[in-house]
Amino acid sequence: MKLADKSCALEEAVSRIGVGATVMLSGFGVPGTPFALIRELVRQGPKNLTIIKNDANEKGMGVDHLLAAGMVKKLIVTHIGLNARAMAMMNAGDIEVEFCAQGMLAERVRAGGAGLMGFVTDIGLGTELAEGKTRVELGGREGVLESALRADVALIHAARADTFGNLCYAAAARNFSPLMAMAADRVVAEAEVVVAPGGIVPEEVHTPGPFVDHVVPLGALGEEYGVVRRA
Amino acid sequence: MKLADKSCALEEAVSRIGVGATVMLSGFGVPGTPFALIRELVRQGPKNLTIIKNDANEKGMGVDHLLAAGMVKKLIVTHIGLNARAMAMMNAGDIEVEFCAQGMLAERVRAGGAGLMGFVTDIGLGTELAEGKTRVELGGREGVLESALRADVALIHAARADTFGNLCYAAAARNFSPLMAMAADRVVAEAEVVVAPGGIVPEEVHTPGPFVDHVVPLGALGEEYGVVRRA
Amino acid sequence: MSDVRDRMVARAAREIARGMVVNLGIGLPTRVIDHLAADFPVCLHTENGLSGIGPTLPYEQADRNLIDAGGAYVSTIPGSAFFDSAVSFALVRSGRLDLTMLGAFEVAQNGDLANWKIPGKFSPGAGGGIELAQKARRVVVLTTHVDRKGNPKLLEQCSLPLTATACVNRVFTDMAVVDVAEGRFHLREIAEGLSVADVVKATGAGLIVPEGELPRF
Amino acid sequence: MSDVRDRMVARAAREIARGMVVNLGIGLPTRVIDHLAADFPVCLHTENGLSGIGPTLPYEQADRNLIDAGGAYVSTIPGSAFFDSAVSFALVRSGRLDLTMLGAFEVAQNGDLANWKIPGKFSPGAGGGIELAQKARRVVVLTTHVDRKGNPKLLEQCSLPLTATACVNRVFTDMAVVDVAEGRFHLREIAEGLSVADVVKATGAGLIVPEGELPRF
Repeated sequence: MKLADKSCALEEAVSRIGVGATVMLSGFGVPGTPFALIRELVRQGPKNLTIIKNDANEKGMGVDHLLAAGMVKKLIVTHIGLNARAMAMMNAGDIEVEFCAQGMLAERVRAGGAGLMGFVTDIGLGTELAEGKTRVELGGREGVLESALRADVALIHAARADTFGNLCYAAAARNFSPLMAMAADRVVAEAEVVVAPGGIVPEEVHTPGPFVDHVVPLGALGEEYGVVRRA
Repeated sequence: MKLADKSCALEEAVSRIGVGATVMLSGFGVPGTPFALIRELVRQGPKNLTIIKNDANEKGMGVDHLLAAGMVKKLIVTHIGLNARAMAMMNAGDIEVEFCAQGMLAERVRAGGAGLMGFVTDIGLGTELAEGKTRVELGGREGVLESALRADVALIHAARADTFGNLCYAAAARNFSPLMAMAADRVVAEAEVVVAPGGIVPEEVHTPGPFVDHVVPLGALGEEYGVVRRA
Repeated sequence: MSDVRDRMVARAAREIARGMVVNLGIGLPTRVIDHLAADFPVCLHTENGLSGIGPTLPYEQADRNLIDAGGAYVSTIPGSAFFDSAVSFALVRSGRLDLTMLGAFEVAQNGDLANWKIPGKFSPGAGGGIELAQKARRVVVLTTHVDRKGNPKLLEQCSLPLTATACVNRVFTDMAVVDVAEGRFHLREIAEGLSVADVVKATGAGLIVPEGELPRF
Repeated sequence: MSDVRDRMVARAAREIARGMVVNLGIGLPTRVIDHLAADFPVCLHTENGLSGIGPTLPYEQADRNLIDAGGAYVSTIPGSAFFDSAVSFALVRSGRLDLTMLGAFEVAQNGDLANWKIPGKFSPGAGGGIELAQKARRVVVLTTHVDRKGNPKLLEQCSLPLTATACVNRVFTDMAVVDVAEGRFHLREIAEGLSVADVVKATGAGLIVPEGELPRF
């Protein structure tokens, strides 16, 4: 046996994202955001997207390009405070925004990736986050039902990949990547370095290859991937 | 800042497991089973234990010692077919056995470790595994409620640990370890190799140190850890 | 292994398409590995936490930490990955497992499968079989056509506790290849030396037999 | 940072006991790091996926992939570990976080905390604050005693949407250290140069003042 080669060109990997698709984007701030895949998505331009991501990035970066291009119908996020455009579009009613507690977003995505329908938690009880959610009693305690999230496509940034799709993430760039890489019908990973199978030690794989459909090798990294100097 | 030293002697690490405790044991067959910790538990001898483990090991190994010593009240497992004593004690009513589908046991333990109350799944619908479980409708589909599992103590086998409790598992010995290491009030890890903090690359940690209470260095490995020749 | 079982396993191996992710159950299904070419692109999964299973190893060469779910000592290949049990079943339940091959006590004509429990006689627990049967994209069964007493295993209804409902797509036996579709068994292929009447007689439910000559294996 | 705020942060740092796992929120709480000795055993956690945070780095030395949840470029120390967001909040929710220090818009005398939303004005989303507030074993708040308009932040009841109910154990302000217990605020310590009357006046709820001299910070 050998393992399949899933190497794919940038344009083709992104080409099957249609109008109205639900797209998960990895990343927490800059680390882990698949900037190259997002730029290609902007170039191809499908509208009415539902974007699931921790945050909306900052001005001129990542998700902000999708917002600027008018491609976003809805954001499912935990925090958009660093993107004034997202805040303004939300307040103007140009986009819908669904906020999740950060660990709840992580778990909802993971539940989708784990083939579960949802989970029961006490997080948010007594606050407006629990409003409108189904109450469930379990083991004598009250909780709310949180539903699983899945996407048509997940766009993931990896530090290293092999051509079968085994992925490794660097430092805090891991964040939502292993979760989203399980939770979409089509998973596209851009990788800074792509090696042949065997180039990653099996114990050190963060996302196993069977979850990944396409591996896109990145050339030189664009400016967006660098250190952000806010001062 | 530096990180705490959680090194602990075998006897002390196991000493707080009392009569009637619920104990998680890592391992799937031989790989990952904490044989040294189990032997010490047998030596100390608390009775009426509820054991949560994938399987009951084989004759003369691991869980079988606990069964032979009459220390087990209940097993929560996925499969005990390789342990005739466990089958016989179950059939004789000497122990209670709760069977879970394997992925359901993994998820129930993980839910406990993730501080969730439970989850909703369609696994087992239409079979006796779903009998007696609460039905829940979510997103127009029917599922059953599975409750989270937690333990008083989890006994874990690691290939490598640092003194802060960061753990790495070898090959297929990983199985339930990272899940159980999150799901107990007290987590004890035995490790084949113990290094100083910094001896494990942060990206390669399988269980982060904050989940672990005690690290027990193993000396030479006993026979139970070796290759089993069944022929 | 008898000649016909070997041919059955070889035939079942052709069920595996290029690039699939496949889980092979304990017993006959595991032997399918021997019929896969070294350069055939397939990713074998075992539920105890490995994708990319390599050849089974003799004890002398075994890694004590590297077993499959049946306890056999296996090896890795370039591109293998290890993961925990939650990730392993996430893969199964979320639709990333293209095919599983399982054993069976009984298969019903609606695709119900019973393969884990004989009440009062054999109740070792289901292990990972429940989720493999319920969630693999395609479920094929490898089994003898009849049990040791000569009773059919392909039935109108299962009498034993179910592993999963309406999950089996195809059955490979030592007598025939039978598809499960629209609530009926459909005979597709037949073992060398047998007649259709032999297969019909050994089957405990109606068997739809197509016109013309059937392929032999 | 003003002198009194610096003393308040230094005082808050003494809240951290040896061996604790601690999450420091954005803003004032993060500055607590500067008051921890290099050999003090503490594990700092950030919810974007790191245990064992090391010193903050200037841009020139920063690793582009190594930020804390507030976006600051941080470093690792021997024994640091990276993990995904699900594991990170598993740690928080399952009781492995001994202490979190958070900012606040409002704290109520029953321990309710509001720190994430001002309807109509500021609704950026809660990030990880909900779970930190609800699930850390001990929640302390670092805040000015009054807001920019001079209105008290310690109140009988919160008027803003809650982050979590009955979660705050202690409040460090630029005027006092106040405990929350049994539904009331308890004055514990007081900033140099202030009188008890100053604190009482700036507090929007009853304040239980113990007999005798109060410790100063």
